[in-house]
Amino acid sequence: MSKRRSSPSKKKPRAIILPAAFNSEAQDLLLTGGQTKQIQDLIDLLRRNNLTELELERQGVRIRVRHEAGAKAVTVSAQDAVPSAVQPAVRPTTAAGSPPDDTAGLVTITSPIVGTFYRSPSPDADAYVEEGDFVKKGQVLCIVEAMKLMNEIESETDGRIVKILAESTKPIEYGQALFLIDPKATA
Amino acid sequence: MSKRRSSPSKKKPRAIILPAAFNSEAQDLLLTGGQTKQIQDLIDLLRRNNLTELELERQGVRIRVRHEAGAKAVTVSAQDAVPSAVQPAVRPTTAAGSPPDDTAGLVTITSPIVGTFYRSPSPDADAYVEEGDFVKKGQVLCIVEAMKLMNEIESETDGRIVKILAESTKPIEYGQALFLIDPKATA
Amino acid sequence: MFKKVLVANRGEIALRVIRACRELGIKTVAIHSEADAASLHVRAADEKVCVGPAEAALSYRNIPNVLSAAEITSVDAIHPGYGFLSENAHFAEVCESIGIKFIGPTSENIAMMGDKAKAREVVAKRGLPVTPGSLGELKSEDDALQAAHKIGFPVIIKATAGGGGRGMRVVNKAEDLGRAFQAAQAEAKSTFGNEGVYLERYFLEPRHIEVQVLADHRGHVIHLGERDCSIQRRHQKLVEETPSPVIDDKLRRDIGRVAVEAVKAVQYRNVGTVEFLLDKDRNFFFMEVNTRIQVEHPITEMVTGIDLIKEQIRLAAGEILTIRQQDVTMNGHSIECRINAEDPEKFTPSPGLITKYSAPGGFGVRVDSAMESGATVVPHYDSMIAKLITHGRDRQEAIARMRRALDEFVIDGIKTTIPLHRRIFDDADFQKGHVSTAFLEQLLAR
Amino acid sequence: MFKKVLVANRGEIALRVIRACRELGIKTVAIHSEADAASLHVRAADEKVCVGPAEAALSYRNIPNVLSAAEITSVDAIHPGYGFLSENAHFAEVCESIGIKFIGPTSENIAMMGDKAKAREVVAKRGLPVTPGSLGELKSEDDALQAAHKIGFPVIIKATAGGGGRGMRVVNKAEDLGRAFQAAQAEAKSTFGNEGVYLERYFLEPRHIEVQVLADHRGHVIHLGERDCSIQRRHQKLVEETPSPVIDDKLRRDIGRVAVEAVKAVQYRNVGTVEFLLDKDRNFFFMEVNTRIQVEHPITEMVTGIDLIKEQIRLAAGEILTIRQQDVTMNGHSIECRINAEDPEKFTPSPGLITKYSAPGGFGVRVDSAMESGATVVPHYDSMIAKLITHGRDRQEAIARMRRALDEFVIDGIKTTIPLHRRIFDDADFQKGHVSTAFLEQLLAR
Repeated sequence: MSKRRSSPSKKKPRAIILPAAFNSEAQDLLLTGGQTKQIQDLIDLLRRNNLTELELERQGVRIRVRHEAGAKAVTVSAQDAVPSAVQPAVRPTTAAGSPPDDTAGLVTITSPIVGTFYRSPSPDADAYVEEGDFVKKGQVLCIVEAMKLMNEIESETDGRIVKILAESTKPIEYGQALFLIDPKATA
Repeated sequence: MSKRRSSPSKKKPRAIILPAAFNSEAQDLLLTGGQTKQIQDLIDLLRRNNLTELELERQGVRIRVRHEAGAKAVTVSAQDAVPSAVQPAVRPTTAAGSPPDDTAGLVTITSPIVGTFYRSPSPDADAYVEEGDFVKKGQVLCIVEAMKLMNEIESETDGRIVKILAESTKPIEYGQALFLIDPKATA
Repeated sequence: MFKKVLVANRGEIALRVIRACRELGIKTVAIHSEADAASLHVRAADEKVCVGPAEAALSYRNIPNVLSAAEITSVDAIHPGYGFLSENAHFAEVCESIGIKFIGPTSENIAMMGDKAKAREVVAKRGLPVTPGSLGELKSEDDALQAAHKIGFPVIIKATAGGGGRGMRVVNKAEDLGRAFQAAQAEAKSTFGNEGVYLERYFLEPRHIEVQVLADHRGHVIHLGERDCSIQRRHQKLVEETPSPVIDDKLRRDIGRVAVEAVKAVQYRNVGTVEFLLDKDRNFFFMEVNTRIQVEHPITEMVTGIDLIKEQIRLAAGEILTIRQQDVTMNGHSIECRINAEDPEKFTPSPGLITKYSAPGGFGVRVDSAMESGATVVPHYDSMIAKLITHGRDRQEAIARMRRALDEFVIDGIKTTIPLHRRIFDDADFQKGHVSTAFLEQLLAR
Repeated sequence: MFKKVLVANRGEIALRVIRACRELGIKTVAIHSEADAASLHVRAADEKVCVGPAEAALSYRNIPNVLSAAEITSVDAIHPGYGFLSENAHFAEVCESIGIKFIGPTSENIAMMGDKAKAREVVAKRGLPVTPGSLGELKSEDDALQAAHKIGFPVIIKATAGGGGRGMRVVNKAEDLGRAFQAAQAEAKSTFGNEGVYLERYFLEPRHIEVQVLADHRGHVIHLGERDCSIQRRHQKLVEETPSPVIDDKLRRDIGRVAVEAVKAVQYRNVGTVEFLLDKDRNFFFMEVNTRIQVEHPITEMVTGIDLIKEQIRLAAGEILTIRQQDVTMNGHSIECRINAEDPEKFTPSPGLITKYSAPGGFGVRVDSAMESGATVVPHYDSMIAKLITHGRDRQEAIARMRRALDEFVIDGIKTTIPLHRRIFDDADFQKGHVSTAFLEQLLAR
């Protein structure tokens, strides 16, 4: 018997049922490479954020990624047909176990360094900002201590503090989300 | 940082943009090479991420890839609105390197032992059967030599020899296909 | 040296033999059942032949088909691995008769050592220590009673053709002996087709110690030290290590010398293993000789640097031993865990698709396995799917390495005994080396 | 001993260090860039901290972020691996100043050995053989001409801060020296920010031999034999082996003694490597000291049984050397192949998704890699993705094992240097051990 010789199979042939409406218009790809990558991104997001489910819907296209203990499911669907009045519900993906779902149009302030997060300049002092406060671009929001140095983190925008995402005195990573700011809010 | 602590994302929220023209005119039955590749991509995604299920739905076309311990299922189905004249093309997969595609309704005679295949009782003698011959159930079709013994292989059915699949004097494996017989053929 | 070898086995040991052949520049033929057509051992070989359906009796144990496969592929020799045809004297004899070398001992060696009572007798006659008990087969209940009284209760009745715990009966007092004798005979007959039984003293919490031996055709014999295989569940080894934590250089020399003399007594050839019981006072007693390569052979390779499969092949090809006893040194410590596709608590088999397989790596870690992501563990054969072997400068390092390697090992989709191994390696008594063949049952009872 | 160590690296060496820590019972913190968030080294650690974006300068080489990560995770020590911050004297100094132990030599050791001309001078003053050439930095073209005339052409001009082939110029005759001197200075300045250069005799087809040394804080120094790293492409090692096929016991003792004296001369601490040139007459000359763990350290581990990463950690924790020189024995032969994600002919990087990864296993095979099926080789870092190491009783067995292991290794989705390694191991000259640093260029030119 020669190498790589295929072995006989006694099994029933596996039936592969092809769909009726699977057309061959060459340009009509189910998923572009980019989209496959995006689904992978979603799965990565799900995993990194340790979420149970992640769903994205846009112009009749729905992508759902689910993760249960020991099992995972990804659903990508397009209920198309009426893209008209449909609002693209694009959800910004959120960083590490932090901001809530509804972050469309919000600005996330992240840590540019690794260190310890402080909401106030000293233990006795008031916090720089509280949720609901209005802030100006350049206003100090918090301190990140690194290498015994206090680094003031400033707001990148005018707006309202929607959410404070880190806890005072706790360590934070590079890129960790600290504040969600609504830039469209007005005082 | 605690173990498994998720990492922050500093990047702009990745928008997952699926094209508006994510649609198709259903006309053709078969998968294009590109689409087959895409299903493979989906399966790869599933496998790489060790998922249980992955579903893609668009324009009445739904692709669901599921993976359970011990079994694999790939379902590609179309709940299209107009399935009318459309015939699903079912292709039996063929056993490794053995009988040709068109074996529907044919009987395959396989070797019950490992040995050397001979089409005739001796080098000078005529072959037991030729392609196109009609044979009776129990008729000797060939010899398989094993352990210096000549084992006669008999036909399991009445019918016509459609194809002889092994070459005389060559080694054969257990289960290797030797003859294809059409049992419905009549002399 | 052989040009082409047929490997009459499957799974990790088939792959192990194929690897050794490749390194020796020998071509290989894999055989497989229909259930194993996609197995790694099949892809790793140069040629392959399907020899039957899934059932081992019709494929891997199917002597006509295996020998036909050897003939049509024109091999010089057959390596039987362990299990299947490896201790079948008839198979070895047929191989010899048709001019295909059986890589193992002679058919006479296999036949004699397959009769456990006979083997005891031969070894005892040489003046070597065997477990106290009857010599040769017991003819009657009276015979049994006489032998038992001589050595004292408790005793264990064993089948002469036995193995794997079948046909065994422990007897604590004289009045139970008659019934146990008959039951053991009946079980021996139904299991092995041979009602012969013998009896030995039954030791409480002994250690299982075995010695690896190599013998060439000139009768030169060496040993490669011992393996401690005391971690067993129902006579099935789960963890093996070398050197044994309780054997010092002097005892190693003594037990090694007895092992060498025992196999010399029967003109043993090729590679073999002499099994001993070691009691609490470190007295050792000959039990039997295994005439095949053992599952746990890698730990001996790790500490001696000697490739046992290559030695088997070289010896079978008629080469003489180039390693002298004084050249054999044991470096460091090695442990093996047998990873089985079983529920780690209930021990029920867990066949199925391996959805993800990722073996540990790095310094001092060896994995012998034919598994991979996407492979299927079929229900027809032994449940062992991988051997995880570690080596360290000392026992402590080998254990630390095993613990981190067990943590790294990913086998998804089926259940395995990895969690049980973690439990064993976390155990304080195990870490101290305080174990016996009763250890695992005691651990599981906790 | 340390309770928690931060591993300031990525990929296989980060995983290697994490494995050693686990075996020593030490907790680990992985750092990673955003590009490596899903990497195996990150998952293998007990904790992890993202320290910046993909670019190494902003993450793995970002001293403030790395030290902040160490502070917020309260580690006792940092292991720098190789590359990145491992030979950064400033980083080692800052670690020392804030009370975090740098697992490596002292910052003074790093600084002194980082100045190649200075290192040569110190060693030469001890009366040890250095490559003939200038001592200390060359001040002018005249200086260079004088030194070159003294030793004879051809000569090679090297950057004092150099490495990796940058800032080097080979000069065959006096009239070319001036221009080469200026070009080397300019390149040294632009590459290393330091225009210092020196010159040495240029050897044709030498061997690259290096000696592994270990030193404790009491000044006790031992060596673990040599590594032959002659298979290089553009000063990048591709294959390393130990022992060297051309070094006998006497030469090993001699070169080992010089290596030990060289590092003793600078009060060297922890683990280091002394690099030598070996000419065709087997004269050896000191070149430099590498103050980090080397990529190729596993082959020394395989033959000595000594875990070099654990020794680094123990020595950094203040333990003294328990291994004496006479305890060091070299068992068998070991070879390493560096598997790079590169086109095996054009050497262009080949980053991308690894669709299937299956590493070889079995006796005598070790794989150090952080790759797996589904992993992505990112383009931001070094292209080395796996180290394949084999061990055998002798060189021939180690080579045979490497050939079968290369055949077993499956890395799909990207290109790797595995086919090039096959070519090297199939080469008759390589098999005979007839190689020099020119071997690979000659093989590629065929």
